[in-house]
Amino acid sequence: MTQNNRLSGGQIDRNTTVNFRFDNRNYTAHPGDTLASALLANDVRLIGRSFKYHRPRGLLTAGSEEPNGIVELRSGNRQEPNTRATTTEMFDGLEAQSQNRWPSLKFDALGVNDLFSNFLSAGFYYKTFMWPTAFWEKVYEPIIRRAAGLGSLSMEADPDEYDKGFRHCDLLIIGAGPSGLMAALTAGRAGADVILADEDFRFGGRLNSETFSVGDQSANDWAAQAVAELSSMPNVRLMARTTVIGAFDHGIYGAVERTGDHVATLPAGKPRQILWRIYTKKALLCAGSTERPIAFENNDRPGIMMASALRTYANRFAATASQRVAIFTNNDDGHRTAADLHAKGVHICAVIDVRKDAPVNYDYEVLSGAQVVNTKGRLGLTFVEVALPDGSTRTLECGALGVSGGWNPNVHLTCHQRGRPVWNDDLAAFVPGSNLPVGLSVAGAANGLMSTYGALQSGAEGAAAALELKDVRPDLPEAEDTPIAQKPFWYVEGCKRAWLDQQNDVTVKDVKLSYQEGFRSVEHLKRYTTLGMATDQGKTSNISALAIMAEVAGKTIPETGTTIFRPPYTPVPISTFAGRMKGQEFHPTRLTPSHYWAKERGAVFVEVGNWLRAQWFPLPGETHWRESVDREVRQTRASVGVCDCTTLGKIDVQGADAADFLNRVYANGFAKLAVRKTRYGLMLREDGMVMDDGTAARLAEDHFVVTTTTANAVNVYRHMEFVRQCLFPDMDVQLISTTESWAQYAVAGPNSRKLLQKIVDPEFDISNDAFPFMGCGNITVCGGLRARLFRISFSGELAFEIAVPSRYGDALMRRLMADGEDFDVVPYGTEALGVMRIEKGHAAGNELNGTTTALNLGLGKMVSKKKDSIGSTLSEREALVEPDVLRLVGIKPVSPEEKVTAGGHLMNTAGPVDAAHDQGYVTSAAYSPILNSNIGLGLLKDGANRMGEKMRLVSPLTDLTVEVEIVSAHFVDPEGERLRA
Amino acid sequence: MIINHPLLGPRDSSEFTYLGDATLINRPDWQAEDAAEAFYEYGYVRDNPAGKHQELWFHEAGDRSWLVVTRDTTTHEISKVELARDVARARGRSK
Amino acid sequence: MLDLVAITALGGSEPQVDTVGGITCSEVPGVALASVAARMGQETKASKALAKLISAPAPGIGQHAGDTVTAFWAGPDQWMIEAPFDTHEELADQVKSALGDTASVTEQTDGWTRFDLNGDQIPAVLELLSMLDLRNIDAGSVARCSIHHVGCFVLCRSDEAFSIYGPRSSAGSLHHAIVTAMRSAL
Amino acid sequence: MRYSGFRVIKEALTGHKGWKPVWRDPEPKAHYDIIVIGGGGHGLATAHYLSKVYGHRNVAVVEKGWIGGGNVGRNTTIVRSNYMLDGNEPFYEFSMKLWEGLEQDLNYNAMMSQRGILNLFHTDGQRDAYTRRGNAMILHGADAELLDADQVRKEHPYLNFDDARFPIKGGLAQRRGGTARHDAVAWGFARSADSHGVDIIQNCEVTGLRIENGKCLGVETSKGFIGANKVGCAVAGNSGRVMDMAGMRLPIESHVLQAFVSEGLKPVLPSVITYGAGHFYVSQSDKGGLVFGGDLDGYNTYAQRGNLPVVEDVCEGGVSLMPMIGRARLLRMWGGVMDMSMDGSPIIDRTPVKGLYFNGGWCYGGFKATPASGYCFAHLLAKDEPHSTATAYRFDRFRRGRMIDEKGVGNQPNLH
Repeated sequence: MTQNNRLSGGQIDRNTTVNFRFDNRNYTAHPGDTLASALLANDVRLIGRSFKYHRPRGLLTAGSEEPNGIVELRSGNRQEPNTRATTTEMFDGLEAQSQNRWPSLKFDALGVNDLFSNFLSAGFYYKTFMWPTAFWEKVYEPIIRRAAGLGSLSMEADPDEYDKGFRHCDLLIIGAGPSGLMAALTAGRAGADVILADEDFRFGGRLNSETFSVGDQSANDWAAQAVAELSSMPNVRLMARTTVIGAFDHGIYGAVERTGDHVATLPAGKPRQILWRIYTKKALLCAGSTERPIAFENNDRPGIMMASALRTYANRFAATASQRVAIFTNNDDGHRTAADLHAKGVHICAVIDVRKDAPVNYDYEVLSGAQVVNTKGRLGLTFVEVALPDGSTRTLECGALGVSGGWNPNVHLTCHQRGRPVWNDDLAAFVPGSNLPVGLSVAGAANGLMSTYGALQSGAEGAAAALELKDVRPDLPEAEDTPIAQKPFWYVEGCKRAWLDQQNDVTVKDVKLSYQEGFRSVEHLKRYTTLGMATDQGKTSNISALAIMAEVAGKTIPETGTTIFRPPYTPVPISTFAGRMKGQEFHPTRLTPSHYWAKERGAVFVEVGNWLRAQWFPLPGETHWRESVDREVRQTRASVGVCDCTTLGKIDVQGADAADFLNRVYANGFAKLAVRKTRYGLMLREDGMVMDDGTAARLAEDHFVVTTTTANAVNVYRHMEFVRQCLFPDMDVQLISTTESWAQYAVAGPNSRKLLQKIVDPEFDISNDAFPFMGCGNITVCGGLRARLFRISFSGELAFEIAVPSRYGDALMRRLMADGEDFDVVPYGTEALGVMRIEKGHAAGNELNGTTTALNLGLGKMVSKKKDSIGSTLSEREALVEPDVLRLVGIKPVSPEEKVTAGGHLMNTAGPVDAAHDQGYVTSAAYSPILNSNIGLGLLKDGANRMGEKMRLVSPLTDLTVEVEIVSAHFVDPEGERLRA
Repeated sequence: MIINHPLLGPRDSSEFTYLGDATLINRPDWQAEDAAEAFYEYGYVRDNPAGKHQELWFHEAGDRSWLVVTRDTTTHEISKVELARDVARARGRSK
Repeated sequence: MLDLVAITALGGSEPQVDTVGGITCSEVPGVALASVAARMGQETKASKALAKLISAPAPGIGQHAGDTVTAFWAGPDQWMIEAPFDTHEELADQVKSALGDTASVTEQTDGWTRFDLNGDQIPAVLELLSMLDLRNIDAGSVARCSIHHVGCFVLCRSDEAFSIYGPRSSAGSLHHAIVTAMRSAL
Repeated sequence: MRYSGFRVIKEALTGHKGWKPVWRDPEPKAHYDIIVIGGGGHGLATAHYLSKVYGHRNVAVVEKGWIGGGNVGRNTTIVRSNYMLDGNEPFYEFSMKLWEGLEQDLNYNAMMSQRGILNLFHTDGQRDAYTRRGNAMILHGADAELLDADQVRKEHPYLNFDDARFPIKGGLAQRRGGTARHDAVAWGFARSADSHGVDIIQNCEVTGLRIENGKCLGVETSKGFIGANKVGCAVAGNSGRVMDMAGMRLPIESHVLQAFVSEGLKPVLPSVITYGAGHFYVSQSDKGGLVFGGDLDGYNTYAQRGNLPVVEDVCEGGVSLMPMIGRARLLRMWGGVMDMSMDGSPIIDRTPVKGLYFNGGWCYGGFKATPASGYCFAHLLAKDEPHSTATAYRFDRFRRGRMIDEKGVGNQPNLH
């Protein structure tokens, strides 16, 4: 294909030609093009289909406000739906497809919707599709869903990488048009730390689209020179291809930098986009303004575009939508487009100006006081029909129509903290209100200063004011400073199917119907008609719709309402917000000191919070996890097993008041705990529920080491700091988390002492007498390595926990395995740990579910009433101490092979099975290889008094009913003889 | 949001963990006559003002200080940041 | 004679070194750490004793100081002491005897893993990792921050030398984050 | 005016001239039997059931802005009754049944779509908790289904099964759960209430409650005093502000919950899905947008907007769970103010002030509760006693220790 609609000039690199494909056809373009400009240059006007009526759609704009020209970019797992062609930078090999059409863009079957549009008026779906009831999900909804939506996802994982970053500056300038560049020059020259960000790949904003001069240079040369000066300043950071998407609290702005969207293939390790959080002292919004359309009959045909967009395409990109162009305007700016196109050799059929006193001294025909009343051309504009002031009509043959209805300041970011813009009659537009985000000010066209000189001046002044610079009088170049000359004009009288929201197919008629049906607030209008809900968020349609609503209601526009904008300014890939935190990197992975050893042993790992823990250690030949776990339990209980319990939280509690402090945070007492002794500690929340449990070992009078459960380590530490700093600020107590410092292993089983004696240095006596149950102390192992030994047991066996500095953890585990060979030592994982604690009746995570009290868990007596401790008072509320509160019990099936299901509910053996007769539930279940039976723990109403009772365990969810017996939770060694051995 | 930490200066609020109303410092006396009612109020009832709110934040990813932040719940404007320990002492808390 | 062999936080027998562009990231296992928290009412005495230990005034908020034995600020009246592991494996005991009853001392050596970044353009890497205002960080600064959800200390020793301390168990994730950022930024 | 397919066709053929306003725009009367403060989903539903079921026609709903502008118009539209505790499940199942007949009851298509909801689990502990919950649902007469990982994969092959930090182990499905068109729910209730004589008074802000001798006599508003025998407050999100006018402090904090919608996409998600290892839940609207959300921002606020950290947190969860959504673009983010109660469950109760009734504390579960909340509040207002499914939703449950704490996180509202 040749570029038939390529004009002369422009800021494209004509020396290089690149190839691209659209709907499987090959085209050529030049660097500097966008996909949109390249398509126009290649005489492609039809680009997509609208959402509801599947009407043919072409480009409307040349910027990020584009509602129509959206495509599926790239292919395979990089397919990217709903991509605006107008902001897609051209690269060699670019591939794009039109979307929301079937079987093809030119012949779209659902184009039939357009024929029935009268039946598909605003909100019609709320009034029908209700009969028969079941048909909604089965019939109506699937049809609607298939027709709705726009582009498609590939359904494959996004293969690209994304980064997040953080930058800080004195002044963030948003937009690098005339006001932004001038602001950056002013601030940069004054030495301020400046970030200048613009969504475009070329700085300059409208300066790149205009033919007038700034100073003695062309506008875009001036812009280029300003950029060159800014680039040389070390205190100025220029961020092109960067959209500031939102203004958040306290001067934090979100910005998306598209680092890889303009290349065919990303270099390895480089991100496609970066989400920046920019921390600013001040920010200056220089986001310019957006031209708005005029609504008239059939104003949505491909080829009907914003006049300023035609000018941008011609001047910046050297492309035109057609060689025959007409302009429809209510203001002088429309004429500028005609003049520029004319100068580029495009035939101007006429300028249709609604003003009777339109300027007429041009080289082309001006139809004053005229209006476009209809258009023709199914897949692209062919004719426009113009009503002349004398009542006659005239038909103009043209391939493009530029429409200019005036300009709306881009106030979006000023609304992100729910500030409301205010109406300005001179502009007939909303300008930023007074309630701006703190630290943000506005300059240039975004603030209603529509001339180039006005923009330059307000940019300089805005920067100086934001930074409180004194005596700064930048030399402003001479520049265009024409006053605004326009007549507010929103839509052509008598039109019906005149589009406001071109993507969502909302017409003037829909706005009127919305009013007729009582949806008269702006929010009701938007929600009822879907106006402004499309991918462009109504950037070109909201104000016009509001104006029409105002007219129908007989009110002024400000009386009718305002419309505010929410972040993001333009849509952002979900991947960009996720950054690197996805897949395996979603959360950091915490590895235990024995991890690498366990991996060598072929351990199966399980996620416990962010930790990876060995779940079990399969041996060759074991085909089911139960075989491994049963073996680990049996061998531990028969001889000795070792388990990595490093993940338990460990907090160093020191200070003169350490014991007193623990007395407050634990329900049971610690004041009298002897040095070199350990005690179980029960921690309550202030509401009386059990928060956590663990042990506290007293290493010295003023030094404890407390453990927390793995899951609650962070919460418990935070809670203890709260108690220390906020409740008892004068206590002499210091808290340091030491979880990571020590590799800690449980060595459990009747031979645990014997095994440890092989590694504990001989000067330390760990016999039962010297180191009894609940003893603890500092020792050395393996020839002088400092270690801590605790005689505590979770399994119910004679057991110790031994801790060494983490770097030696791997070696210690290997040593325990080697030295333990004589005892047939077994490493055990979290499953066996779980089985043994259930056998022993220890409450753990499933029982400490945040709704259980000490009484529920059979630990009521531990809550000391002789002292002040967190949670003690509220644990006594009436419903928490009723006679039949849930109590922890053991559950045993009458037939041992029958399954016990955690989450099953307990019912009396007779009577109905329903919620009203629920007696409790099973919290944990396991197979006990010691008892050769399935067993469980549960919480049962009045459970302490129901030992021996037969009940039904029901789990209708898993289709299970089992007869069970209520027994003591202590299945193994209820007297605790083993652990004291 | 940015919390101007009294020791460390401005820090992003995402480094902090929020707890709630700074009345949580005013833990009742467990031996008082009306302790049950006082603890109920302390634990469960809040002013929840639309306006200035004194609240507790923990500098979890920072220096582990608890702070009392005075922040407007309608605008998010922060007017004061103090170390909670100082506030607790000023409210008469000790050991 | 100790007959156990230590491994590094990344699981190797030797520390890992990665170079991308002009920056090298090195795993540094040869450091001993102990934390110091002044006892209530002993804050002045503790900081004096600390000053003596590190032969420099106790570092203020966000600072580090010292020579062979160095200290950095970790919280109100709290510091972390660093020293070479080879000569100070039992650093906590040494610090405790220096500070006596003025402070609580806790061994932290293996609670943390350290990565040193050396080279130019380190800020370009760090701005992808942490929200620290790098403009305010110069030689002698230390700040706590979160790197990919891992709580870390970042120490600036010079424009071209930074140390990052992160929890030992998360060494792999932290290392991945750092090297990934180096590949992205450099 | 009755809506139907025939009516749509007839109007289309006659220029849509016959459509009438869906509700009147009345001036307030001097006195009503019952005034409901708050023209959101719950307030309008209350008015609907008061007028249609309980026969009260002399009722007004006063709304400070436009109806449906609060949380009913800014939520993620999920409907479900998958609760565990006795205090909750009968109420939410009652609500589900009302949803199932709502469109016929209202003659308004609220697009209730029983596409199903799937709560994924990733640990054995979660599986056990979901088993307990699923059993409770069935025992209460609701539906529940436990899926293993293979079954989940079969129904949702696009989820991350190959590269997940927290692998999916299964899920608890409620097939009757789904979504509804949130705005239409508000409009449908409003239209029905209006047609039964209820005055819906928009742009009428309550500025005070007139209370004399411990009795509420009516409301002071921006349109003057309006008297009433009974006043019901249904302004969740702003409960603190309104009840402060009666001098009441509540077991509630106001927090912001953000929600997000993507650009329109061809169908990708068959049902509602919640992630068990991150803060992320999602469904796809009939228009094709992915509607999703996550956790509260976490701080007390009455501002209907949030901040970036939560946006990132939610998207991290989303891309981790379903990596194929990564290239879809987030189109719009917004925030709603939630009444976060001290146990995560709501309150529908009398107050110490005679004639003043309270409905609030819905946390972020208010949308699904809309019909039953309205029904039960109407029952309370009409009969002065709680509806049988809402007996547990009392103020004094905290004092007595009868919390309804599904998550087990205790008296910290931002964790519920």
